[in-house]
Amino acid sequence: MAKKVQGYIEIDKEKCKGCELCVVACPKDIIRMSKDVNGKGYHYAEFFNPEPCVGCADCAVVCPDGVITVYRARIEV
Amino acid sequence: MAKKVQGYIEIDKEKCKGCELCVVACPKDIIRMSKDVNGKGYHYAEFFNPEPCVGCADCAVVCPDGVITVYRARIEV
Amino acid sequence: MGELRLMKGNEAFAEALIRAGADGYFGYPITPQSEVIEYLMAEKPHERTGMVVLQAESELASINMLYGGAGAGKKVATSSSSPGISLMLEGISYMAGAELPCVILNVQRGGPGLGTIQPSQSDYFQATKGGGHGDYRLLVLAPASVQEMSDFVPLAFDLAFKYRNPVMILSDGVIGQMMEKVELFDPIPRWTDEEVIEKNGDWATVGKRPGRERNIITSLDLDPYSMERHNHDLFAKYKKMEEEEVRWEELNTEDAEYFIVAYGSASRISQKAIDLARAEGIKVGLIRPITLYPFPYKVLQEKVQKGAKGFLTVELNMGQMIEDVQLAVKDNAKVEFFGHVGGVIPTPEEVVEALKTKIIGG
Amino acid sequence: MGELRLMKGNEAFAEALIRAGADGYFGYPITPQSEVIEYLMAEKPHERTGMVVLQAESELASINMLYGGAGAGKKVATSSSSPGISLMLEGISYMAGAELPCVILNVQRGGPGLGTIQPSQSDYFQATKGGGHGDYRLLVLAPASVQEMSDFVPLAFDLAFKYRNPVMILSDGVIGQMMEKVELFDPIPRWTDEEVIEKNGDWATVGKRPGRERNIITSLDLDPYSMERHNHDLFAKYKKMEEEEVRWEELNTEDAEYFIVAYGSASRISQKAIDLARAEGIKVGLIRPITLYPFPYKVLQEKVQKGAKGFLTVELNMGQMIEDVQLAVKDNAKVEFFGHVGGVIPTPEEVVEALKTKIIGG
Amino acid sequence: MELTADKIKELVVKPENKVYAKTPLLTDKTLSYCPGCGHGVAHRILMELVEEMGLENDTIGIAPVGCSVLAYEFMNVDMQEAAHGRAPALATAIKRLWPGKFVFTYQGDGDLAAIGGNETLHACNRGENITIIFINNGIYGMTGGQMAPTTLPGMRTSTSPYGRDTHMMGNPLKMTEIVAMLPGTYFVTRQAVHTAKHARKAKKAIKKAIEVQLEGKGTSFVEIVSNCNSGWKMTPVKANQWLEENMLDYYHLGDIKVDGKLVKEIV
Amino acid sequence: MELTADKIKELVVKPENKVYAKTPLLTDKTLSYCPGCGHGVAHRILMELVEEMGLENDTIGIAPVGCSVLAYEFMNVDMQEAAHGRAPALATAIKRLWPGKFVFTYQGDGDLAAIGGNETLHACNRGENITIIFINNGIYGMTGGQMAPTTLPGMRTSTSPYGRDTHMMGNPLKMTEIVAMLPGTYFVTRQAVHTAKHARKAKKAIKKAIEVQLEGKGTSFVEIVSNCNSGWKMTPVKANQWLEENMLDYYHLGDIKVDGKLVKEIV
Amino acid sequence: MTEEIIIAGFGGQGVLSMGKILAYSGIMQGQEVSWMPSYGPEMRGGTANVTVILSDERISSPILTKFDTAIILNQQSLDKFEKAVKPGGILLYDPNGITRHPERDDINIYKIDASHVASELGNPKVYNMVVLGAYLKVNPIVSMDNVKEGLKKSLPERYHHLLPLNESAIEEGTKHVEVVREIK
Amino acid sequence: MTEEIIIAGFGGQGVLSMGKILAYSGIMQGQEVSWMPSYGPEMRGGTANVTVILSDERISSPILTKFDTAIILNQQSLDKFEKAVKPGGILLYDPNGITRHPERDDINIYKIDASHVASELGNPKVYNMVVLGAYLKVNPIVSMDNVKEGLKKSLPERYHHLLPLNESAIEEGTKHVEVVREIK
Ligand SMILES: Cc1ncc(C[n+]2csc(CCOP(=O)(O)OP(=O)(O)O)c2C)c(N)n1
Ligand SMILES: Cc1ncc(C[n+]2csc(CCOP(=O)(O)OP(=O)(O)O)c2C)c(N)n1
Ligand code: SF4
Ligand code: SF4
Ligand code: SF4
Ligand code: SF4
Ligand code: SF4
Ligand code: SF4
Ligand SMILES: [Mg+2]
Ligand SMILES: [Mg+2]
Repeated sequence: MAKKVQGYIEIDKEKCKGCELCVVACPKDIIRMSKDVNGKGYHYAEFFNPEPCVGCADCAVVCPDGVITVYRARIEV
Repeated sequence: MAKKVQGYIEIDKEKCKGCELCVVACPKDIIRMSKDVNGKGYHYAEFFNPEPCVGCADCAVVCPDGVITVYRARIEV
Repeated sequence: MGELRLMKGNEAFAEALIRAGADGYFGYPITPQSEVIEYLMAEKPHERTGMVVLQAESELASINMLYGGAGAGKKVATSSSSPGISLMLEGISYMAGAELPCVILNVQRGGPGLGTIQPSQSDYFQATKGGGHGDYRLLVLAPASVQEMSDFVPLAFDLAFKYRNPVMILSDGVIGQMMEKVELFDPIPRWTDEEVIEKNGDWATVGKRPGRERNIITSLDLDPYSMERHNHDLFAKYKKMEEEEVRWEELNTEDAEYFIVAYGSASRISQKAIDLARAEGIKVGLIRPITLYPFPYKVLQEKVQKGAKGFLTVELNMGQMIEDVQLAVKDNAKVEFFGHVGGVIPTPEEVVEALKTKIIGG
Repeated sequence: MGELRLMKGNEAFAEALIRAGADGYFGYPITPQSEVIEYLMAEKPHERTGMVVLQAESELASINMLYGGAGAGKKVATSSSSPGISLMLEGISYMAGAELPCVILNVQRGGPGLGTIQPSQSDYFQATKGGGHGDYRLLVLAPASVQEMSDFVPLAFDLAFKYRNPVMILSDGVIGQMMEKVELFDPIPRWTDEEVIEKNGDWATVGKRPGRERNIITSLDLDPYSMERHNHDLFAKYKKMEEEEVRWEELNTEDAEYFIVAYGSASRISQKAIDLARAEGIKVGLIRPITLYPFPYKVLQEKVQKGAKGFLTVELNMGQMIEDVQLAVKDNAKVEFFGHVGGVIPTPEEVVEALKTKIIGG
Repeated sequence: MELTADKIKELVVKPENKVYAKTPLLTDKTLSYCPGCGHGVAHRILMELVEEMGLENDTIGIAPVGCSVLAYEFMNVDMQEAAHGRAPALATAIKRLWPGKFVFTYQGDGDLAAIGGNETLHACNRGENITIIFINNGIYGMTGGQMAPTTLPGMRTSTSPYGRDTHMMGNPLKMTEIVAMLPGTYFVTRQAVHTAKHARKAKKAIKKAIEVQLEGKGTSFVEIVSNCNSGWKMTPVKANQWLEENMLDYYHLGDIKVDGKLVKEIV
Repeated sequence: MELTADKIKELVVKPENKVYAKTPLLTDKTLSYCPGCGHGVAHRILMELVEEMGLENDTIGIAPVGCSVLAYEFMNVDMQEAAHGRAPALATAIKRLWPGKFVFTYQGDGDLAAIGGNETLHACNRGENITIIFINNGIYGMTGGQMAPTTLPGMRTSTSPYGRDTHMMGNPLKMTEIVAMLPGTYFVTRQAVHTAKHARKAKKAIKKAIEVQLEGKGTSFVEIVSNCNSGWKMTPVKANQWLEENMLDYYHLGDIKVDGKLVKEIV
Repeated sequence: MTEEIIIAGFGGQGVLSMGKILAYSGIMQGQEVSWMPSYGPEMRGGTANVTVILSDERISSPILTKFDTAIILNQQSLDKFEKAVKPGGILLYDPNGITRHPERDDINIYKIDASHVASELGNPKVYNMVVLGAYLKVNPIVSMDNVKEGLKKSLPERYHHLLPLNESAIEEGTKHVEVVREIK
Repeated sequence: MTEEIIIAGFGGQGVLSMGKILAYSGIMQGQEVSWMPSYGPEMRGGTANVTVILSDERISSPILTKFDTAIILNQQSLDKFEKAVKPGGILLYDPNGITRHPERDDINIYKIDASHVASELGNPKVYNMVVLGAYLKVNPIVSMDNVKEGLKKSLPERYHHLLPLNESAIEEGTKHVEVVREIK
């Protein structure tokens, strides 16, 4: 059983303004914009594929609205 | 009979403010300050020895109040 | 009939500047009047008429650009909103002192301080009593429609040059931001340089001319006696304005017992209030000062003499023009104030209510 | 009895700043008040009390330094003369809006514009009606002696902090430049940082404290309704000032039929005029407003009720305070104006003459 | 074992694994900025540092007039809102009266370089011991996208609708280079926040700027080249690309003055 | 033949031999300046050039607030008197509205570098086609000798009675170097007028500045390091010596920018 | 005749330009008009509304509290302005995203699913024209000719190639408006 | 008792400090005092004058047009202030550079050749002290002790070594004043 650095992000969808900067920032291309809109009328960011996430926090660092929380752990696979 | 460049200056004594800058500026040391005062209460500049004057106008150029008029001519001596 | 357009008050002012033959506009953006410079820039007035439009680095620079341009005999204007106008006051005082013509538009917003960007009429004192230092007066015009935002521009230039005095157009966020139908006046050609010299060459710095002394533009005079004479000359000019330039409008006043005194956007709201009140049988009319300085004191006094029972001033502030109304009416009729501030707009219904409780019932 | 000194009004003000425990002075030189900063710099207040004295790059910077310092809970002051005060008006409006305490000295000179550097009282409107934009008021104190240039400093700070409002000391070139005997008050220690936190820590930006929300100093409110509430709060404060802070002095008024209303240097000249007039048997007294805002309307109204026959306002301007006198007296007695401008000082004899021709005879 | 999304979440999302979250020194109010605006990133970096450096109770910040006029609603420290352009004057007095506090201004390019040019120049020249954070987005964002002193040549704005004509309106003003010339400044740098890499670098730079102030060395000045996607009329993503391709050509990133010494040609 | 003074006078003092006299473009009013003040020389040089270049009827000048506030009483051309520090704003508008005129400002160091710093910076940055004559005497002469931004370190003035403390009040501000950095300026130079040699050189420089404007190249800027003997509390002669020995060490004379190119290290 | 109208919705929905076209149409038929937006930073991403008045007489207050017509394009605006319609007046709304529908029974209520219609037209940008068409159907205060003139006047020349598209969107709007409740 | 005095001359003659010493002397004997200069740029090289009032009562106007005493140190000031002396008052002047001497016959006129006296004392800077001495001789409104106290107070500490010099200049002044015309 190998160890792996696994990341995970949570996006506060109601606070997201749909700017797409996190989408561009993610080196793993695992964020996309939703089809739906949130209460403010924005298509929000969705974390659609956790597996490749390395928890680098690039997405969170570029998010102007600070709506992304990042977790990282070494897990066994 | 030789030719010589001869200068001469006129100082408007009533307009002179007695700053002495012309005295310092003259390369020939032929300006001095008067003992008397003019109508404004200043010791004014006096052109006391025309002979060495070369009409270089240095005195006039440094005079802040523009009270010096300079003449120059080639004369026979 | 001139061209009809639907325009914002700010745009109408800008278009009118070009058409009035203004030579220069200098300004710094501020809400709610940035459309003025935006409109001008988009219109390329330099190509249309040769007019210079420059975005200054600040309001201080703007007003002092006006000073320079006006001192050189040209038709110049600026516009701003309340905080920006405060920054111009030293310069305005200089222009009044040096007797320079110019047009200054203040599209008022709420204060004090940064306040709000919503409409307001809180700069009445500043405009009419001379917010800057020293004894001086501005001629102050208060437009109440987009049409007047346009029409007052050539008028303001005429008055400015007639009296060699800054003229302020004291507008507000409602009048600046709303669109109405406006009939544009036909363009007045810009003065050629030769015309400027002919008209203003006896006082303006248009370059020394052979055969005349140099011209000097200054507000300085270190001799108290001649400075005092200068001030008296200025006040003789103001006196003449007080005699000749008072402008106002009356609506429904023929049979009126009560009067609402209001200008600019407040007068528009009051007009509606008068409709509502008249529907209830209240005999109320509107007196709308068009010139805030000179103020139509006499008009009010005439109403008093004819038996007016009361005056309600309606303002978008905490009560400023009311002092001028009181100075006119004195103890001879009731004078009360109603208004809102901070960008809250009084409703016609509230005005009627105030009329009833403060003037009629009170 | 405190220490006796012969001092210029400007110097007395400066010394009083140090003694009143001021934390900071920020100013830009201008005649006729540059002695204030010169005196301070020579006194090394940083060594005497720890007070900060800084020559700013401009009046704009000065007033905004005051904003910062006052917003941080400290006792701050500036001084200038008319054109410099005009430049401060945006900042003053901001301070009034953000409810910041401070002391501003205006040693008035003649205007408009660069005008003259001679004494004047032409900034009365500006000081009392709010020369800056928006609805606000300054508490305005008018010293008439060097002693008051000193005494009004601690008073001004007290009022400024009591109401969290800028206080203006409206002086003029005569009071600023003349020397008189002055009894200096005993030094009041500067507040320690702990005291500042204790006294002002609930509103000032003294650094967030564990257990309280952050403090914010601002004059902005984008919500019209809360902005309106803020304006009403401000005016409630002004109303309180009008009730509690009116200050004035009366001289020879017990039996007076006529009144001269004058403040600052004009009141000094008027005092002499009253001596002269009384010598001729004219029953005239002096009402000297000490607070120009709030203005002693009631005092004048009481005189009217007791049968006053006339009021002569004497001002070093073209007639400004007279409007406040008229607002008080209305039609109930004669109100006339006498004054000089541009640095010309009215003589006591002229004042007597004006009293005779305009009020008594007229 | 296959790692489903849910499984990963279960394994990873635990308090002890949290590596990045919004600092409590940003309030819960929704930022008033447009989607994708660089102001938000700059706010966050700054407040993270105030938190990390333990300055929460010893900070006094100054908001400008500009889009960030409401910075005081978001930065959870004691704040003052200055008149347009005057933040350095406020900061001057505050720092001199409270020398123990960390005092910063946060200003836009219109605020700092247009109307407030003189206050900037003189505070820096006096070497006021303050930190200036200067958000250069080449435009007046708040008032609707008018030309700023920093607007690029040819760039369209609402007051240069046909592009900035340098002949009529001058060239972009590099205030940062100017203040770097003054003996009063000790640390001057130009940064950006449009990518994670840049944002991390910018954070380091601001940290240094704060340290310079805490050490009492003089003025520290951090320009942040940022986007105003609304004013530029682009999507946020496009705006950041445009920034990279156009703004940075004119506004070179990097330290300009370190330890009181110029480290870069400024003319 | 012995040349007596009278004989020389008789021989030499004839109209055709006049080589130097006050230009008629200076009025007959006695200058309001203190004896020995450099303002007088600067006035004269400037007006001589206006005369020599045939610009008498095509010149509009701006006086500042400072000792030279009354320049309009002395310079016999159309003149405006600006509010303190704002001369460049006036000049901007005048030149744009009368592009055919020669427009200059004449300003002191308090006026140009303290209160008017922003107007100077922005007019130069826009490259206004004007000429700025900047009299740097290191002090506020007119108001009684207060410290200016240009006051030398340690120099005593009425507001730095114990000497300028650069720690509290900053270092002397070199506005001339700053404007030289801006693309808008085309010719920037620093001169002096305390000796005949310097004055003649300064005249050449101002001539060039005027030509630059006539050719429409952008802003020309001439600093003149001058004395304020009253403010410095020295005799005029001593003041000029002090200038030479102290001011010029800090304010190096010579051209800084020629034909739009820097010709000297400015930092 | 005087018609006092409020149009209210989100920032991007074209509320202001719809009002402008309406006002211009009024001018085209010789009426007095006024158009008064709420302005300010809250417009950024937030709500936008505009009061439009068309009248045969001089218009007094451009700012009103009661309206003959309210055209409502989001929930927030519905909450705010439903009560501001004068009895007997008109409320036209877009039901998209509306969770609490209008409840008054003393006014005429209509709805228009404009985003649907607009996307069927292949251009979401003509959304506001669809709404305008719907309104003119239920309250033809300006003739279609004058609307077309108004549209032309209010669009800059360089967009005049878009006129047909906009005109057909207006036509579509007239076809898709639904009556919710009519009291007349 | 109230004494209203004008002192007028050139900028460099020490007019202002002479007034200041007089005023301080008044304070030393418990009086009210005021000192009001003309100020402004005309002071630069031009004329300077100061109005000094000493009184047992509160002083009203610090600026006056009529004076009990005029102390005049140049022609310009003589021309301006001779007429401003109240009948029966005092005019003291320095005849140096005076071409038109005072002519009034309803006032007391004295003169003091102060520059001469001062240069005899070896210090032209005490010129104004000589004048002061002369004035106090003809009108001893303050005692010599109080003048010395006043002098001390008005000189900064670092100049206190000059006190004896100044005091003796005052003494000399008392000795050299000449009566031109006395009407009493
Ligand atoms: C005295 C004054 N003038 C003008 C304004 C209007 N105004 C507000 S913000 C601003 C410009 C803001 O631009 P910038 O500083 O670049 O900030 P940004 O919005 O781009 O972040 C202006 C001109 C004002 N509030 N006060
Ligand atoms: C707004 C304003 N602030 C201050 C002043 C006072 N003031 C007049 S001249 C001057 C400084 C002049 O110094 P500088 O520009 O160096 O000229 P100099 O007299 O040395 O030639 C000052 C501060 C003023 N007139 N206006
Ligand atoms: S933490 Fe890194 S890898 Fe994971 S989603 Fe964010 S940017 Fe992508
Ligand atoms: S960067 Fe933030 S606000 Fe922008 S889309 Fe991603 S989560 Fe939403
Ligand atoms: S012209 Fe030359 S030589 Fe003659 S006096 Fe003047 S400086 Fe001396
Ligand atoms: S330089 Fe001129 S003012 Fe000075 S002493 Fe000589 S002549 Fe007189
Ligand atoms: S307008 Fe520009 S600077 Fe302002 S918040 Fe929007 S994107 Fe940011
Ligand atoms: S004060 Fe100084 S600058 Fe002014 S005139 Fe006198 S010497 Fe010249
Ligand atoms: Mg910006
Ligand atoms: Mg100077």
